[in-house]
Amino acid sequence: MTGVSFTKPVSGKPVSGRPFARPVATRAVDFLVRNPLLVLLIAMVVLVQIATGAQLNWQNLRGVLLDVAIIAIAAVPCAMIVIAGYIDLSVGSTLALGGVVAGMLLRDGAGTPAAVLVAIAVGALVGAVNGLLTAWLGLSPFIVTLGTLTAVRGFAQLLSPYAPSGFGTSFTTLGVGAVNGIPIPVLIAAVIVIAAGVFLTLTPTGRHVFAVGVNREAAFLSGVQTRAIPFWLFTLSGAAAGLAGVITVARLNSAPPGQLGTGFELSVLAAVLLGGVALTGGEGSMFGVVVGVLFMGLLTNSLVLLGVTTFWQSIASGAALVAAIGISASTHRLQHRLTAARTKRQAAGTPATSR
Amino acid sequence: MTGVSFTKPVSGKPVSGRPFARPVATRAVDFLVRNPLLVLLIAMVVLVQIATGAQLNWQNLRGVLLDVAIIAIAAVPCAMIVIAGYIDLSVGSTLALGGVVAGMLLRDGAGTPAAVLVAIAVGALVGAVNGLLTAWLGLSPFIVTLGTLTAVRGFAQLLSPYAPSGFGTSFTTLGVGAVNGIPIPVLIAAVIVIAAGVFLTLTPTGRHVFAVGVNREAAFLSGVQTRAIPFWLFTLSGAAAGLAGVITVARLNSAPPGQLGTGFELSVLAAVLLGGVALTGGEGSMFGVVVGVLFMGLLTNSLVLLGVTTFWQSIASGAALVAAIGISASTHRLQHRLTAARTKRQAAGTPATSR
Amino acid sequence: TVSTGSESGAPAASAPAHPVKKIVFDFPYTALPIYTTMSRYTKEEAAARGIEIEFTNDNMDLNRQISNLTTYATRKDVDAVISFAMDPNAVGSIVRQYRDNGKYFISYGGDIPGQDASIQFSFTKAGDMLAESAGGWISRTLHGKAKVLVLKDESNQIGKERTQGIVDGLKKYAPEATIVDQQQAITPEQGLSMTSTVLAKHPDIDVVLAAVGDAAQGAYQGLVAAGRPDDDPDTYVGGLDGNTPLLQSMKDGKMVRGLVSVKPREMAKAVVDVPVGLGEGNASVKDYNAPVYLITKESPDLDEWIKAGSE
Amino acid sequence: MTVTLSGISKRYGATLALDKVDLTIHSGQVHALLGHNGAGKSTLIKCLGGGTQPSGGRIDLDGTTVPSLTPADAIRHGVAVIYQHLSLIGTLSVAENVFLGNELTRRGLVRRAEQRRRTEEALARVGFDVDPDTRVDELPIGRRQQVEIAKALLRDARLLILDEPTASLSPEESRRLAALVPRLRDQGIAILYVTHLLGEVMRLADRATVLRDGRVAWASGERGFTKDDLVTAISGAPMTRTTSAPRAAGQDTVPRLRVDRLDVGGPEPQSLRVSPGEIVCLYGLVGSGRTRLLEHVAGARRPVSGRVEVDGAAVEVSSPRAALRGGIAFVPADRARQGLFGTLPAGENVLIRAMSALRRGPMRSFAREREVFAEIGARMSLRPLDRGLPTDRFSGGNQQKLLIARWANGAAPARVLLLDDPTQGVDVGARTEIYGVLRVLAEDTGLAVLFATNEPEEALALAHRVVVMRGGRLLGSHHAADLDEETLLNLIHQDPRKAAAR
Ligand SMILES: Nc1ncnc2c1ncn2[C@@H]1O[C@H](COP(=O)(O)OP(=O)(O)OP(=O)(O)O)[C@@H](O)[C@H]1O
Ligand SMILES: Nc1ncnc2c1ncn2[C@@H]1O[C@H](COP(=O)(O)OP(=O)(O)OP(=O)(O)O)[C@@H](O)[C@H]1O
Ligand SMILES: [Mg+2]
Ligand SMILES: [Mg+2]
Repeated sequence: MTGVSFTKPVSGKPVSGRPFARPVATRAVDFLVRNPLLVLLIAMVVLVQIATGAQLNWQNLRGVLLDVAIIAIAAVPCAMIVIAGYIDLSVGSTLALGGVVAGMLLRDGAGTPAAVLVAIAVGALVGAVNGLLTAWLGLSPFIVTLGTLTAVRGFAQLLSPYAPSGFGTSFTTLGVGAVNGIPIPVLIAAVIVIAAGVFLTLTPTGRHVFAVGVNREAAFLSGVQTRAIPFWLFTLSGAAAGLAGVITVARLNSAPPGQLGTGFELSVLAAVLLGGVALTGGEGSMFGVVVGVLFMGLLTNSLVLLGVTTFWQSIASGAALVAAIGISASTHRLQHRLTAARTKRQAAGTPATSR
Repeated sequence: MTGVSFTKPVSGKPVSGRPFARPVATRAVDFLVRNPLLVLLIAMVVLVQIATGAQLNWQNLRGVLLDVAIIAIAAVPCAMIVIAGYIDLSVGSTLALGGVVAGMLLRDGAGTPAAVLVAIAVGALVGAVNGLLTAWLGLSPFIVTLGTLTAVRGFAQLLSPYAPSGFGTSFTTLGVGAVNGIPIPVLIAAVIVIAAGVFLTLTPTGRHVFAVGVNREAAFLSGVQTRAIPFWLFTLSGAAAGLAGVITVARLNSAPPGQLGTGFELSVLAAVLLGGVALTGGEGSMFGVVVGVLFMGLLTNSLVLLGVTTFWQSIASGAALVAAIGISASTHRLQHRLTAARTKRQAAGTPATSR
Repeated sequence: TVSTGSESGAPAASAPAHPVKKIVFDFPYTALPIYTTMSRYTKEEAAARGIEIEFTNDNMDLNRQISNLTTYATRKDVDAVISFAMDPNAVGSIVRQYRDNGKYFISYGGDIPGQDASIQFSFTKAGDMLAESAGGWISRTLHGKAKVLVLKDESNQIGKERTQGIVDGLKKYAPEATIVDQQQAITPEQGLSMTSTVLAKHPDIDVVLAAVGDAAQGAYQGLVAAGRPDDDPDTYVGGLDGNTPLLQSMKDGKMVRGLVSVKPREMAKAVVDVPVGLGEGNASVKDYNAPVYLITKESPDLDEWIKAGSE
Repeated sequence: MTVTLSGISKRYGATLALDKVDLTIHSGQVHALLGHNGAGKSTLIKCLGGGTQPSGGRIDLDGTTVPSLTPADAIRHGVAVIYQHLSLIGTLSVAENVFLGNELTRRGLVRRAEQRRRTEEALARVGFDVDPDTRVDELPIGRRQQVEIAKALLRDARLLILDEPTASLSPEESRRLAALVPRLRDQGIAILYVTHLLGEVMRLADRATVLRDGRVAWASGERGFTKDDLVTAISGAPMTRTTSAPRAAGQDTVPRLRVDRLDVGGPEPQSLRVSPGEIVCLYGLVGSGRTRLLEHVAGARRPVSGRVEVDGAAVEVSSPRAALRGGIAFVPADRARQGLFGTLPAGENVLIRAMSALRRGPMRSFAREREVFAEIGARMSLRPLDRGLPTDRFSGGNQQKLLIARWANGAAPARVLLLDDPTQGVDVGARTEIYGVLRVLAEDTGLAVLFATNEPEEALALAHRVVVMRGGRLLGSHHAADLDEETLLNLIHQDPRKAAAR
């Protein structure tokens, strides 16, 4: 203990969070019950694999992972924004802007690093505007980011009405290259996810993100930077969307301003919320976000592999969203029951008065 | 302090909410300060009218009002859902389904009343499913209604892959007819808005909508029906979207299932939020919603009349959204200051010690 | 070891001919009425030829189109894909995956780098044909002077080409006509709303041309709602693509006077013929050029056009 | 009506909050329910009001036996509850809250004027002064508690349950409530009254039940009971009252906290000083402006003009963060709204600020966090002493302990600690422990403590010096040693112009 030493001796030993060492099997069950979407995901993959034999083939997986990586890169800061009690609807257009800016620079002869950096910077700028308007000026994040969604799309189209295309391999490697067989976008996404996970759980500022989301006023009174934190998260979200745009463009080898990332914001939000991040703020984990993003990516893929026809695909994917969130919620309840039953059993062994 | 009478003896007469009869001018200023969007709306109309001379011509206004009426019909229950602390993203597809169902029935020879009623009922059914999943089962309304948005669109397309079209005048009158010069959809919207306004402000259940939105637990403890209320609001929202679909189809004289109401949900939400309904629940009025809807309708109209080019239209309307919410927020603060200054002046007139 | 990937780069050499049993038709504009028509006709055509056809569900989303194409590239049962690219360069980036997997890649409505074959029809040409029809009508009816509203589509490459075709064509065929406004509109609702608004500023518009026929349907309703008689002899409404209500109005002698479209039956046939031909080693099918038709009230096959969009 | 609870149990995960509790409440009697923080009082009440369902046992309401109730059932049976965690709707007016779920209507429409009138009446009946048209979220917590009381009174209850109704009320308001309770009892209403203040119990209660660890530890018979009975039952041992050693106001030294002509928007700017190691109480009625003063010094509100100094150096109190940088920490009174992060674990609530000081490199040190938490938790007898339990799962009193622990844990060093109603809802035993922690901090680190309280007992038990506040003015400063409860109460009711100048 730092600082003060109390004169009175400390009485009563601290209760540890886990009073009993639990067997591995119990913990595995617990883990799965706590992550129902993961179970659903695994079940889906297994079934689709059995039915089609195609999902786990590397080429297919590689395609899915590339899609998923792009969603994940944008979803990570987006999730943190939602955890902090805000929302960012503008990522689809910011992605387009980032992609178009990179494409234009490359077309005009800029090098890959410069194009990537400027695209990220432009994305960060959009994010900073969102952050300024919402975190500092206190405007409704839904309206503000809906506004930037519209405005930034128009700006990207104005900037380059035609799609820049045909970039050199030094650039397209970013979208389709691989290191030791792992696609580069997937590596980038993995680094971002891990960094964000560490930040959120292991650093004080990461915990402050949660505090701001749960109770902004209490956080403010406790000296937490209730404005700077969401501001930087928005900026980060913009930068990440810009990067996602660069990767998309590198993958497509073309940067059509009106078509890049349309509807992307809703996919990202759906993945984030499916992954257990609560729209009310203060709840969520990077692990959950990854599962959510994978689920979204594999869902579309599964439907295509299963040969579900067009309109049925819409119906099925809408229903799957609802089912996924429903299963998550109901196993939440199951989990409560399990814990209750288990502690009851334990309590039967140790009389209540001993506490 | 607000004319503070904290230490006043108990026997004193109760503190009235309005200690001074305020002059009409003050009240008018107050009204406008309390409704900044209305001021912005009026300013916009005046400026556009001066610049183009075209906005207030009846024909233009009629077109705007028809657009606005359709948004308003869906926005009213949607606003109530947001006030109750939920959200409905599915209205765009429900509109399409309602329109398509009506179109199919008409094509197959059904009469106008039957077509309209069935379309509303089908919409209500979609709403009831949303309500069941969110209000009763407690699933995330964002995900659930995003799911139904996707699924219902697919269902509408599956139901009628071709667009039914060419309905009789008895039906199209619903979209283009007028009573005493006022277009029928506008009349319908007006009735709905007024009914909803009365419901929200003057009936117990209407007040409960607010209570559920602010603090569901507290409302539950006070015996408020915290599940039935949002359930019925969702059902209402579905029915209203179905009706909006019918009117749209009557206007278009065609019911293309893939194109009706695409992106409608975001327009509706933007109008609702601009109108001062808080996404956090518990706050909002029908008057505000009407102003928000009018603002959204007149904004696009203004930009087109002003001859703003396509991409600039996106930029301008995004910026206008942000500006509108910004002005609302800043006058909110202004209002607080005004009130504070006024009460301070009053307090100065009555020395604290005399009480 | 860093690899630069295999999605782009020079197309691989053509695989040896192999029979085509299953084709995928990647038609991304799922919300358009034409999607339904095309899917029906191609299915009928395929069934008649004893092959299977499947459709992607791209939901008008480029990213979705790319993912779906990527997924289909790995499907063993698929022998060929016909892709209507939302962005030809972007779709070009996956052509090679198909060829590496021994599948044929056929582009629809344009050229895609690396394709095995293409089913061509020119969007600029279609726009030009509509402008020609309108221009002729303007000089005949209005002595060359007319106020024109163009409902354009700038959201994608195809739309831009169509719009360009219309605008350039008008300059050519009706040099004295003025385009008073150009507004983005692709759905009937947008067409209606935009036309109403523009009519407030220019109540005397004579001609509305839409890059997307569905928007023209809205424009027609907008004109009628503004009080114009639905058979006004001095008004011309036209658009690209068929749209059943418009075709019906045309037949009924309303002010809908020109529509330009490919024939769904012919296209459906090509969609099946080209891959099957490739599979049989028939190189002559490589460049199928689909004719584009101008439909007017006088067209003898008007009923057939109407039927195509509603059965 | 007579209410009988038989064998009521309630389990929350690992916690058995209620363990086969039997309790009978008779009409025309005031039944006091006591027990340490976390004993299960509020849980029992929630079971009766329908806020939660018991896991076992049954409830007998005048012959109707049910295993559980919903709130609507309870209301129908004439049960009215004032919950410990206030359950008002912030965006509705006072009158609307009072009639929520119970609106007066004519032809389906709410009779607003009538509701307003009756609300005013009900408030006046208890002697509370709240404007029925104000939005509830504009009211300070004490006023909101008054609204809750009015709400329960207007329910035509046959069983009235009050869970620590006076926790945020000053003695004057508590007395008005205390005058009302016997009147209601005499009308034949059954009353269940939860409090930690034994004085109230002795004054009001006909019977008493004491819970300990979810079980009935003691119940009074027909014969009545003494204060000693209660003390022994609650803590298991007799208690002794401690008073602080009187301490000379160190006028000679540089004050730790100096507030100089701070304009907080009241009738006059305010000045105040607290010496190192000194504990000063701000004492006044609800609405006397104590909260406002504390909030300004803590940077929670921006002062118009004036100066705040810590150890002679000016502190920019433009935000809580700035104030904290200057060494000023603040424990607000409204713990749910301004204090706690309900869904976050207790450990993070306590260490939200200390986390940064405890980290190793850029990363949090879980080992050191665990150590600090365990120590302060034990010192404040936090129950359960579980770092990982979400804050909103703790009992009211234990939540309050978590809030104080945020600044009293030694790892988030403050030079000045401001507390607004620091021990609201904390049981007698834990209170003494909190006083001890604060005193040790003051003595060992020279921490200056400035706290507002509603209870004269607390003012005298903890403070070295008492500053009386009334109508937004600081009236005078008195050594705690020179005061007793009587003089203190007289001071706050005195005419300010006659009050001694500072
Ligand atoms: N929702 C919950 N989840 C888990 N534990 C809970 C929950 N609610 C209450 N508890 C636990 O139940 C026990 C009893 O709490 P309760 O609120 O009834 O105590 P109390 O007697 O009212 O205490 P206080 O005097 O502090 O208000 C406590 O240990 C508390 O932590
Ligand atoms: N009865 C009331 N009606 C409306 N507003 C009130 C009322 N009582 C207090 N307020 C407002 O609440 C805010 C806080 O009040 P204040 O600081 O005077 O109360 P307080 O000091 O918390 O009372 P206490 O002395 O119990 O701490 C002030 O801005 C005041 O205007
Ligand atoms: Mg309690
Ligand atoms: Mg106070």
